[in-house]
Amino acid sequence: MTTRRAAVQIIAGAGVGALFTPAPWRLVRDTALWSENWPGIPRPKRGPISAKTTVCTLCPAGCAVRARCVGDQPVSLAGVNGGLCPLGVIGHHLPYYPRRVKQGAPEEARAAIAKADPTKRVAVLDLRPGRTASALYRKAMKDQGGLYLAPPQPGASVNLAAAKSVLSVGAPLFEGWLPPAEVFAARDRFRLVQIEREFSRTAAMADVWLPSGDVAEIARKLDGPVLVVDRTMSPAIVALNKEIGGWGQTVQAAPDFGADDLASVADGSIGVLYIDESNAGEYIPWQEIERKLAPNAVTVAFAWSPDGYARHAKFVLPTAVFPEALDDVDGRVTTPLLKAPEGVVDPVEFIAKASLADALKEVKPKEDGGWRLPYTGTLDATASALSTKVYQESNLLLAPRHVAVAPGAGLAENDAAVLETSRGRLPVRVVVDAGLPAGKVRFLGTPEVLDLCGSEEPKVVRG
Amino acid sequence: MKPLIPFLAGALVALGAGWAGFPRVIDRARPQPVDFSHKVHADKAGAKCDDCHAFRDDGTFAGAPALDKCAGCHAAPMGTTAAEKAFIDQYVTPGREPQWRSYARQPENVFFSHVAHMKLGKLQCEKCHGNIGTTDKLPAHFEDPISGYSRQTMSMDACIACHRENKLEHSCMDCHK
Amino acid sequence: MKRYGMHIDIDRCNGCGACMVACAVENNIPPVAGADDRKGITPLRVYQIDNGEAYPNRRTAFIPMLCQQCGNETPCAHVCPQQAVDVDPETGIVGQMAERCLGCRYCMAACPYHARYFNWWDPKWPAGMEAALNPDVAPRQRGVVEKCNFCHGRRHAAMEKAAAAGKREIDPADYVPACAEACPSGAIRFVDLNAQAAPADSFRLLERLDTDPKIFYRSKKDWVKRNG
Amino acid sequence: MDKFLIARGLKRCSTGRFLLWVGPWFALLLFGLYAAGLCLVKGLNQTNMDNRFAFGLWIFLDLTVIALGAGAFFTGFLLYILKLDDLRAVINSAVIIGLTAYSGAVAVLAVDVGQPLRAWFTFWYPNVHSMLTEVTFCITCYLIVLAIEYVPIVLKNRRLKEVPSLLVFEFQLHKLMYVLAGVGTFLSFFHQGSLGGLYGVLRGRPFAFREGLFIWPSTFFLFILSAAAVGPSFVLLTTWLVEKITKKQLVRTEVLQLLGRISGLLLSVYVLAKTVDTLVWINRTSPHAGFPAAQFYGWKPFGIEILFAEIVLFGLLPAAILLMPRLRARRGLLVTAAALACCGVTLNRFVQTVQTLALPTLPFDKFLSYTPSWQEVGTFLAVVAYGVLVYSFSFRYLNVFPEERALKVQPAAPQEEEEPAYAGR
Repeated sequence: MTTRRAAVQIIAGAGVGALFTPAPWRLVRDTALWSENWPGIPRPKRGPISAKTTVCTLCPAGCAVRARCVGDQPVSLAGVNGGLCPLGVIGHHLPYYPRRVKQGAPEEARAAIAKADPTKRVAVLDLRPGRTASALYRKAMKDQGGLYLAPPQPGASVNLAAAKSVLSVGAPLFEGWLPPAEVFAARDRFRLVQIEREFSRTAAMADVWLPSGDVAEIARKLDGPVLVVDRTMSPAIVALNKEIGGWGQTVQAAPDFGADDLASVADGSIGVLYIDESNAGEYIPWQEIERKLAPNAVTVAFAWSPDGYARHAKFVLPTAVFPEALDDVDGRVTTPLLKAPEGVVDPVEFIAKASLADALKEVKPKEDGGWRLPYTGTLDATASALSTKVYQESNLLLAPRHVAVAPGAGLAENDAAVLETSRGRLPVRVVVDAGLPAGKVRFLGTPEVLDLCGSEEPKVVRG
Repeated sequence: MKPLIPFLAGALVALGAGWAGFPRVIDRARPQPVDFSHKVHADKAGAKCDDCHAFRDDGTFAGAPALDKCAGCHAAPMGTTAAEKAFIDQYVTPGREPQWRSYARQPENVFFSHVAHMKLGKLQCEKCHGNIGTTDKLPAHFEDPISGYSRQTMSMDACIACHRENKLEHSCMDCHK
Repeated sequence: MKRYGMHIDIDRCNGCGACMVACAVENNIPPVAGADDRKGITPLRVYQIDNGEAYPNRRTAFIPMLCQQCGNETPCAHVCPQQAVDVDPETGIVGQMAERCLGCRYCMAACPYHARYFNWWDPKWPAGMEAALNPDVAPRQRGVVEKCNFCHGRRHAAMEKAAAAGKREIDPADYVPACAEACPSGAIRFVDLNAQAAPADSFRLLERLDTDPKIFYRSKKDWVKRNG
Repeated sequence: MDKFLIARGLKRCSTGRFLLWVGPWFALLLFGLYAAGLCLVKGLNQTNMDNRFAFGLWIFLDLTVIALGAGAFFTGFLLYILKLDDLRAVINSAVIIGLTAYSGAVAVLAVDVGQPLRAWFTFWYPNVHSMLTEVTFCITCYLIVLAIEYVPIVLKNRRLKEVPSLLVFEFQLHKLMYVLAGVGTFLSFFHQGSLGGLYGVLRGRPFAFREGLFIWPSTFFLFILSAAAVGPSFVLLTTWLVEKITKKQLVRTEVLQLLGRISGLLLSVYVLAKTVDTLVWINRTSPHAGFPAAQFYGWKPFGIEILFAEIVLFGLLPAAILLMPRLRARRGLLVTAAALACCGVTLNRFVQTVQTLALPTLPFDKFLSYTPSWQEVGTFLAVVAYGVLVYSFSFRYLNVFPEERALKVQPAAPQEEEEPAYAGR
């Protein structure tokens, strides 16, 4: 009993005594400071700050980019001639894309190609025609009797700055169809009439929005010079421009990339297919390609993202990605900002057995007359971990595997549903958008969805 | 009084531990990578502070010099001391950067501009860094293992006192980032 | 004496989100896999608004929403129990000190604009991406509130540049927040309201609460103006 | 087995039966501690709170238990300052309720804040304009007061009484009680008020914003009034519950009647004040800020019926019952009215916290809902279990109800009990 009481007293004494030493107070302060400098938080690198310029190759617009670098590491990107698109702003994060393709088996791919059926043809699918690399591919294919393939390109180039009125038939003018900074620089000088069933973002910013209308009649009534556009600059639209006198002024022929026509290639005739996806632009639905392949065809995709043709190809070889890669857009050569990781494969060297670096030395900058070839693909905005800001932490973009439908279709927000076409089904989540006309489905044109849809309008059914 | 003896004993033990033992445990001495003498460099090389602790062109402070700067003179041993030899063997020859421990570095959440304090505030290095420039031996570097602060890190109270005196105390974001 | 604010032209905003992403890059905001529009950190958030009608009469617009830097009895600064929020009299910027914040979130309840965000998760970046962090902004720890500080890291850099030239005043061209810099449409303009007053037809959000916000919005559309 | 700890002259159930009673509560407490631990270790992503619902179940819980625990200060005030000696019968019980309520609330707050290690910054760098600073200071101080008030109750334990020095200490403490009651009342007055002010000052939340009297918004005074009104009711309710559970009479019927009367009196004052406040808010404060008050009641399920329930069902009705001696005399009605009053304050705190945050302020805001996660509920339940346990142990080993012994000797006349003993065991 006495000892127990003594023990209690000693403990109490120690407790009181400790309060008169610096120890408890220092520990209280230190733990607070620890919480401010939590060891789990990464420390930004310190070092000399510099600015480097390069050209963004994420889409054919090729915006000039100024990178703020700490040492050699770019930490932020900004446009030189105005703002960049959201993907351009986070271009320097792409090398750290968590699902980036990092490993491949180039030797096995070479061995398989060597054993491929010699009676079948070799083909290159270049997802970004018009580069120096493209010219090297074309030449290599011509030399060995192969095919040089590219996704269909818009039917004409446009000169927005020269137009006083723009009549857009569903072209996503303000949504990455042309370089955003250029569009907005010209915006105050033209009047925009948007004819589109859906009240899109471009429609929201147009001076006049019409759900439908007689294009030719409206075009003739507008103040000239008039530019009439649709998403792909289809032959009918080009003809209309010619008719109202815009040819050579606001519209001119698209550059010839010299690609072979995929549709006229005989089915089952390709024995080896290389796909350069290092600078992906537009995609061709896989079914359309698959049909042309021989039964034992060797397919090699050069990609940094696993979400494109890497899903289908037999061999996937990792490539450098935007700020690491050496490339050119519209006669401007990029300056790689980062070193590419070990193990990446240079598709030009692999396919054309030529050096892109040497070829780029000859590149002459093209004169910029304000002519632009519209971009009709969909930028994959999910490639940086930070792009969740625009589709997950806000509702600006549709998230991957999400579709927007008009209300009243019996589907509620965030319902599980299925996107359905004659080619297959894809599980999706539903976003209800009262701005859509009944029956219309809006979706993000990711390679996966393009494979499913092709040119078909998909349906959304309850999952 | 007698019943209080255990209580007092407990209190005494705690006082002893708190005043004598605790400071030793909480401030852990960490060695510097190289036995460096500021004094020798100041006397023999006639170096001023900013010869080595230089500003970059954009005004930012580069801190401790990189190995390149050292190797400019110390490409080969300059003298026969063991420390000199060790420096050459361990750092200069293999091209390995010495991991200097900074005495005064502020934590990550502080923005401190040397150039503002020197050019606009007209402060001398000694005002904050004391006589480190004339020491013959690098003083011991004490680090708090919990907070990670060096013992010499200037406290916010000290910063505020001077800013207040000079009527330059506007907001927390003057110095926090 | 500055009074920093913004002029935002709603009619020019197409909701591309470049500003939101640029903000996240500049301010070292960690990507969180589980974050959604209610738990994510978006110091600048672009909201889509509409006129409440159905197709084809539905009209939509985008409102970039950030801390409105209230100047009068700043609601958040007023309620913070430990002075983690202050208003700089030199700039009018409402500063949020993550290192002082205890994460009680009272300020978030107080902010009429929902412009304050809590760090629900530990900050984590995909492997290697830490290298791309901005050295001018300290990453925050979990459990604290953060918000738009008008890219104070850029202000510090501008101040340091000015100091190197022996000047106390910064060059306005050196200090532009990341969102204004990134905006491709020029909808967001960062200004010193003392030098450049807002155009007469601008409105402010919840102006009637009398907190003197410093973000001025403009639109020619009546239904948009009704949101003021 | 533990007989030597139980006060002389009191009958308590067997140890086994007691363990059977506390066992499930301990299990609940452990589960809750695990849930709270998850929130502390992994962070508040474990909760369903978000940037809009920055406050959730926990803040609602804190406000509610602190209001219900107000019986401690108010009973002390009535007993020691206003000399209502009858209340000596329940003062110990009130102190224990207060202590568990406040310590529980503080414990939950420590989980609720994102950086508990820095919570002391509030004391070091206080922002004197913030209601939360006032709350933090007062609650901390009052918790200390409650702890000191609890000590003499503990020291009356049979075994502890055997230590002479403790006996002396207890005697000295008793002399201090009047001072403590005064200090407690003062502190409680401020923090109950500041808790109300917490929301009343939010100009950004026009639903909660109230204009000021002196430097405080009207909710400051409403919270004090409502807490003082339901404090006695909750003491009444708990006493009745304990009587039911233990099947003993613990206090004289008059004491419960007195508690009911006090509660009724204050409740009627509160209802009047609340009505005036609501009318001023509907006709002046809210429309002047540009928000017609009607717009706040268009969001289901927060219709105007909530306001009706708050003022009439949980205010006027219990006040009327408690004020009419004939109704009050019926045990069933007395307890029902007390329960209604407690529900009223709970609903009021819910409206102040959750409804305030759910309602949109910006024209393009959405009305959001929130469901607490199991971790939040678990932490909530831990506080309940903790309260029950502290009370159970106190009841068993301390002489919580001084009249119990006397009442046991002369059992009270059987009451006109008609309703089933739904809480009995």
